[in-house]
Amino acid sequence: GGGSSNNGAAAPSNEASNGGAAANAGTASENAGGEGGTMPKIEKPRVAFVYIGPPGDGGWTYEHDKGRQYMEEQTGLKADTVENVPESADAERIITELAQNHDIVFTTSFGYMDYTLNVAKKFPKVIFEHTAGYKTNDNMSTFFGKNFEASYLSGIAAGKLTKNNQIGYVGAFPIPEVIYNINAFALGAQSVNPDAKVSVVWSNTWFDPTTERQAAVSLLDKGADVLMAYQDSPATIQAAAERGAFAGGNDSDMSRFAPDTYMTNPVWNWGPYYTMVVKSVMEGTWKSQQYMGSMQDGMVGLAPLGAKVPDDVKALVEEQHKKAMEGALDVFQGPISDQSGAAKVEAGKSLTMEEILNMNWFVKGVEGTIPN
Amino acid sequence: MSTHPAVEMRKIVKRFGSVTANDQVDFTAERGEIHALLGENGAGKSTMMCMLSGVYRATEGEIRIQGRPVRIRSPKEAAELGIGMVFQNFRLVQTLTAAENMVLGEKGGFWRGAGWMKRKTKEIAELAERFGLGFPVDRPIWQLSVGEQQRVEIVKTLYRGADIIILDEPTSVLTPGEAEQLFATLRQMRAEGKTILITTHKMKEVMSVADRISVMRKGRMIASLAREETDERQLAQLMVGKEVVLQRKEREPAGMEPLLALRGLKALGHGGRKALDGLDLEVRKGEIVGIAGVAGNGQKELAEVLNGLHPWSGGEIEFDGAVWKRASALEAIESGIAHIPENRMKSGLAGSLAIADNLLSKSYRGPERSRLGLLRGGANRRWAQSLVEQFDVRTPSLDTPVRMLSGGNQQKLLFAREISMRPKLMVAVHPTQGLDVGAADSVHRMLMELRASGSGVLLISEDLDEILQLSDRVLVVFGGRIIGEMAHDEADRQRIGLLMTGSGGAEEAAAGRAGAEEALRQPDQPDPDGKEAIV
Amino acid sequence: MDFITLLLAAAIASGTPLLIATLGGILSERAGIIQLGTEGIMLMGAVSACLVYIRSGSLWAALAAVVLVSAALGLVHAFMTVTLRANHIVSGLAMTLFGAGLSAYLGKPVAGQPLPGAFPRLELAFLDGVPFLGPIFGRLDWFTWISFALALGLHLLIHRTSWGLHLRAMGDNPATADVMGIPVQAARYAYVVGGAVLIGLAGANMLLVYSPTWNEGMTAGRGWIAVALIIFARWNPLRALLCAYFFGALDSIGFRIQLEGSLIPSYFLKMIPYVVTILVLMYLGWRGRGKPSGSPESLGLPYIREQRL
Amino acid sequence: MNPTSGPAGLEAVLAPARQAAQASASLAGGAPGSPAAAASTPGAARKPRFPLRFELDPAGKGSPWWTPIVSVVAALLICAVFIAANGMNPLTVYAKMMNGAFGSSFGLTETLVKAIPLLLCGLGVSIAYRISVWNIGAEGQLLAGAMGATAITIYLPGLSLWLTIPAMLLAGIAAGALWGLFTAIPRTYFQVNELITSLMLNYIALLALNYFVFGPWKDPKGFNFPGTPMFGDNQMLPVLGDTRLHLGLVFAVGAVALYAVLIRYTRWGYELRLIGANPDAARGAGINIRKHILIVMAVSGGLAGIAGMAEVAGVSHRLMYGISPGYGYTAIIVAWLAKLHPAGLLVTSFLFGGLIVGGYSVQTIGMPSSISSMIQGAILFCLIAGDMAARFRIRRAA
Ligand SMILES: Nc1ncnc2c1ncn2[C@@H]1O[C@H](COP(=O)(O)OP(=O)(O)OP(=O)(O)O)[C@@H](O)[C@H]1O
Ligand SMILES: Nc1ncnc2c1ncn2[C@@H]1O[C@H](COP(=O)(O)OP(=O)(O)OP(=O)(O)O)[C@@H](O)[C@H]1O
Ligand SMILES: [Mg+2]
Ligand SMILES: [Mg+2]
Repeated sequence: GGGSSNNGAAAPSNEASNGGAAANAGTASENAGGEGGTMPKIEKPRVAFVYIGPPGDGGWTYEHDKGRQYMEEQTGLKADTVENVPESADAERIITELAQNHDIVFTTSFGYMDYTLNVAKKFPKVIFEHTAGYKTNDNMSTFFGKNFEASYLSGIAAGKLTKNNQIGYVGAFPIPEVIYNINAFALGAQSVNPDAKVSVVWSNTWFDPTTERQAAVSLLDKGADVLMAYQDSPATIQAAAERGAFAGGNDSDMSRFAPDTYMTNPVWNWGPYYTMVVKSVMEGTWKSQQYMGSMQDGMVGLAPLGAKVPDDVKALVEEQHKKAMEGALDVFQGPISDQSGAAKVEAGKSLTMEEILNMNWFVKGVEGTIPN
Repeated sequence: MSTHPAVEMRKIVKRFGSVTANDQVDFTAERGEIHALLGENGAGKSTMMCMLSGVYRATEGEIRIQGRPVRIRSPKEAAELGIGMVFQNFRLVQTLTAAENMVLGEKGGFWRGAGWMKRKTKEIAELAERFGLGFPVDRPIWQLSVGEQQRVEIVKTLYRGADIIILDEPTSVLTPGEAEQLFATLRQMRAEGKTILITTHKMKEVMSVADRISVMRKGRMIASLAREETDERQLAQLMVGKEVVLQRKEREPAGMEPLLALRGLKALGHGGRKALDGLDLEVRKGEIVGIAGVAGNGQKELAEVLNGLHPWSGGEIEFDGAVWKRASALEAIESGIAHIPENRMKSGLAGSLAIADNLLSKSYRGPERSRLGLLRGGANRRWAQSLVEQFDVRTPSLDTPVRMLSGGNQQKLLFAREISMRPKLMVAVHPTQGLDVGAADSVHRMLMELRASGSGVLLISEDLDEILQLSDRVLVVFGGRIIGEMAHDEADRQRIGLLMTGSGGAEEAAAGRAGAEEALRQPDQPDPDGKEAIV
Repeated sequence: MDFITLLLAAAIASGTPLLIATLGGILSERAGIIQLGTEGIMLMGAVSACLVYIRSGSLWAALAAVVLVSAALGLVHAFMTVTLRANHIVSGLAMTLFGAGLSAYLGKPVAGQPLPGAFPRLELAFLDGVPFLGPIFGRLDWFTWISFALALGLHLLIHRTSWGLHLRAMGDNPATADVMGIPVQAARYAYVVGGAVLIGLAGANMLLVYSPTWNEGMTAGRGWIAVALIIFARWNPLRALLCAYFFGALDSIGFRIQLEGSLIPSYFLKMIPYVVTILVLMYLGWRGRGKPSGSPESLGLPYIREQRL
Repeated sequence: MNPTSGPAGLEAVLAPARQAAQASASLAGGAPGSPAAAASTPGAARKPRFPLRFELDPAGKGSPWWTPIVSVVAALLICAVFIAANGMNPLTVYAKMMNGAFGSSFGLTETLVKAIPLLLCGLGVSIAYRISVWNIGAEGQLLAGAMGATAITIYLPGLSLWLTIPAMLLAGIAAGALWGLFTAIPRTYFQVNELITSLMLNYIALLALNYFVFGPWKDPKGFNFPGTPMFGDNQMLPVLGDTRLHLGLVFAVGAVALYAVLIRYTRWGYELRLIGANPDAARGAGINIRKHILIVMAVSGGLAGIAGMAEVAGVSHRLMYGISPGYGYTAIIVAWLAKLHPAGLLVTSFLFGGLIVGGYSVQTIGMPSSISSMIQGAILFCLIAGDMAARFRIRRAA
């Protein structure tokens, strides 16, 4: 039995528009080539994808694979994929092997960052696109998206759906990416239901349905009547469905696993970005960058609310969804206090992107601990 | 019923790989007779009986049972033909009760609730009673004595409806008295029309019980004679293939210097039961002390304690002037104790290792065999070669795995290793078990030479003749205690036989099996001795 | 509903696949054949259930497929160990590797897909509101009920019937069983295959009841826990029931402790079942030192009639 | 009282139809094709009741040298069936695997990189198996070694250049050995089956590693990625040119050579051989088996610990989540395929390194990587089957 895998674990330090590597001046400066490296035009680039899990995981890799298919349709190219590549030294070999006969290599998990960079330095003519990292090179970009916006929207639904104000959250790993999504979710719930509490339990897995299911069941046993999960598997949704509780997952529309009790959750939509990258290579306009997508540009989306979600809840979510699509949703806007009640963000202020990406505290109303 | 012989075997050949265990054997046993099969170890007796009982399948030849040609391909088919066998090594499931062992494989009675078992238990107890073979029916086998297990085996064959009953060396684990009881039962069974085949290499037994005697040698059937037309000397000659000379060697008087003293030694056996229970014993330099006794009375534990393989729980061991503090095989070896274990392939030799490696196993630590942690390859080979020659171990090469040697050569190898240690004390357990006359003789010579060189020998054996012949003193062990001692000259088979059962004359003292023994007792016990021991 | 009741319900839910697999292992080991392929067979059972259920929509067809596939795997192990007398441990390891690889390979097309339906449950409405029994037994699935019956049934089979007597004899002393007319080789085949079927069904139980989507390696080491449980339960089906639920409870207690606000890192909580296994086995070994462990005495030893041992 | 004897029993046995049925049944799925072979043999035509028998050669000296090769080929054939059933051409798949693993200098060095942990872990389990200690815990011991080596980089970052690598090596060995002892102690003093303990310890080691990389050792600048900081240059093993082939290869080959010498020429090696051949005889020779089990498990774990150290210091250059893709388990097959023989280990670890590398290679043509573990399992099956089958002789019974 092996371990489960890790996907997007951290996020880029800066937004795309802000190409410098200010946040990581210490670590990233030698690696981060910044922006600017333009690559020659390739008419028919050979494209490869490196996946952390199987496309059948129903979540993270599933969405990347959908993105690949979308890109293939749009460009008429055929991409190669390698799945189940562990974030270990094996990754470097596989990326190297792919670099030998491909022009663009997408490496779709945070843990591939250093390996991708190593290979990128050895193959300066090949273009590398890495998900969720912060290191770049002349021929290596990085990309990710603000999925916490969609978590906030899911939180609105959950806050409305809960009857006893107990919401459960099955956290994957206590890392900032998950923490800021939990916080966004809790803030969303509290925005419509100030009494809502979010209990967090850590599964320490990205994809282990049986374990995640136990985590979910223990939340349900504790009394939670709406669940949310951050893993790639639908285990939480399935466990909740058996008790008739609403639930949401992560990464992908998971309504098919529980048609009656599905709530909603953030979804990734990589296709347009992949298409854009490949097309820019075909046109010779590709440039190294750090790209941070959002709901506004479509990289992050919200799954359609479940069939049984009442219309008034749908309407509430829809209202904020619109705002997000206009780029007007500011999730971490003050006043926000942490679990102890101490003020973290003062009224009128908002967290910067950098602060969000380093978050290691829970907002008020979240029950649970962040191990350190 | 027809007049055909009960068993007829014609031109039976059995090969195991390249070994021919039975070669064109013809054999006939009439209904209602006790037919003894005599032969040295490895002559092929067990093989032949196993073919009758369906455990082995004949390579060639024909078997007829009650006149009808049959092919016996499994023990089940043999049972259906009315053949039952008591194996040399008992075939009993230790964890099951005696009754459960008997109903094993029986058709009918899928559900074995309390009622069913009770009925069967009663049935079995009655059957055992009828043949005077008592034993606790509902106790697990591992709690029974060897003699009781023997009875379970016999009743089992009767219970399963055998008309032809095969007993493979049934007396090797019995006291002379128990053996006599068994023979009485066999006579009773013969009276009921059953055919009994019994294998053994003890001629005295043959003469006392058999109607007819067949002798095998090296896989061949040599002769088949009625008891009246033969005598022990002729049988021995047939068995060995040459005239047997009775040797009674003159012996030097034994030494007097103390070597080993055990005082009140206590030890627990493997099941946690008491195995040694206050045993006192002394061995002097240049003396052979023989321990007689029925298997399971502490012999095994005694040998293991002396070789540092088993802890003791009370009493004192003094060897060569030093009192032992704890069990350590290494210290035993270093203080000069050699060991011929009961089962050479189980605990003496490593079958898959070469001859040279096996010879090293007790001396590899010494400076002559290794230096600075490295083995002295060349010197060791030369040394091994000289031992192989000196002890006449017949082997293709020094690199032959020991499991490829014959039993006798394995035993010689074991002696070569142990004697090369120049031991002060040799603990030899059943040293000639499974050896033919020639090999047994050389083992005896080696033990006598050890004695002559001033070493002590503790000889533990079930072969009373061997003990009587070799020992300066004979001790009888029972229940983990020495209950009798005799000097070489005054040793007396009959007295030893009685002592082996637990008392000087009455058998009831043996706790646990008193009831069973009671049922066995018969007024007219014939004299088991009276004839001179051969070899 | 109190903590204990809920924990017990969770223990039964996550203990059931363990129980069924352990029972399968007990059958095999009672007959003298070590079964270490549990993990691989469970995975193959789960994947074949998933493939057939999704393709055909019939639960019965899925279960039939599980039986066939796991019987075939059992047959391979039996051939290896009984006929060829290969090392039981190595054959089992090979089975685990092969099963894990093949199941991942075969399951690729159905990975992550929802099943067509849930496994039927036995709704005992009259238990509603009964404090302890209601939450635990009120709406158990059929599989769990069958696993109760299996544990009891196998216990009776082993200790009360002629087959059980033969089985015990075979595991302790096959040579004796053979001369008593029990077809040892054939029966060993039967028990290994039967045990493998149960193990395959345990995998199917995980998929159909416990975690209703197929994914690579979904048993996540539970097959190995089942192997440990055989020793834990000392080859006794009823004890296996208790032990399996004990482990089921340990499996889910970590999250519950976490929810009670414990500061122990969850990694340490997840270690509990493994550490407890070792400690309990050490305790049992220490308590039973010098005594037989209750394991079948010929476990792992080959038997062929004409072969001298 | 005579339930089964008598004429009824006789008749049943004599019925020829039943005999024939039983004779073939007794083959119990034995030699495939033997009934067919029997029919075509003239001798068998006369004696239809007894076809060929499948019996163990008592003097069998083990299987011939070529059985491993035949086994590998057979395993590839079996897997080819499954591959073909999936609509792929097995030849293309195998060619791709071969090419990926051995077809270029890049592939070859990568295969060697993979072979290093396999060789070290394989050697570790071989030593344990030699004395019949079923260590399946090489995986956990490797992880422990990786943690031990990493601990040096975390707690003694300022160690001088020349001391760092030796200190990491020692720490790796010590941690692996400790993990091995955790298996050995319950076995020697508490009669706990080492299979179970070593397996449970694998899971515990994995969780402990996760604890460290997600918790106290997490790179503070790593955006919470589960991994320690990158090692400094002095904490990395030197590599060959611009490949990833690192000094660990020297450790591994050195360990194998040392082991070969020890087992053959030293007293300790002799003691191990004796224990392996017959523990009872070894006890009688005054060898303390408990002590040897403890030593051997410490050595076995220590070797896996070196593998763990080499992985972090030579390949990943940091301790991280998922550091081993199951080397410890694959090592069991490597050891078995090599028949626990040191020279054989060199070959089989290289072969399996190639199998893993090739397994990822075929992913690029759309095969799942699980094919590699399927082939591993099949090889192991065919190997043990072949090993045993080679000791059987087909005989015509009377
Ligand atoms: N299963 C077997 N496999 C190989 N060889 C065997 C087997 N059984 C017996 N033999 C060989 O066949 C020969 C005859 O053995 P058998 O056991 O029949 O002798 P025996 O007369 O019963 O001797 P003992 O008095 O020691 O019991 C011996 O050489 C023995 O090694
Ligand atoms: N179980 C066995 N496995 C392999 N070979 C065996 C086995 N038993 C016997 N042999 C072979 O059969 C031959 C005869 O062995 P056995 O022990 O029966 O000899 P023996 O006739 O009794 O000789 P000795 O008088 O020395 O005891 C030996 O060469 C041995 O290699
Ligand atoms: Mg012999
Ligand atoms: Mg015999």
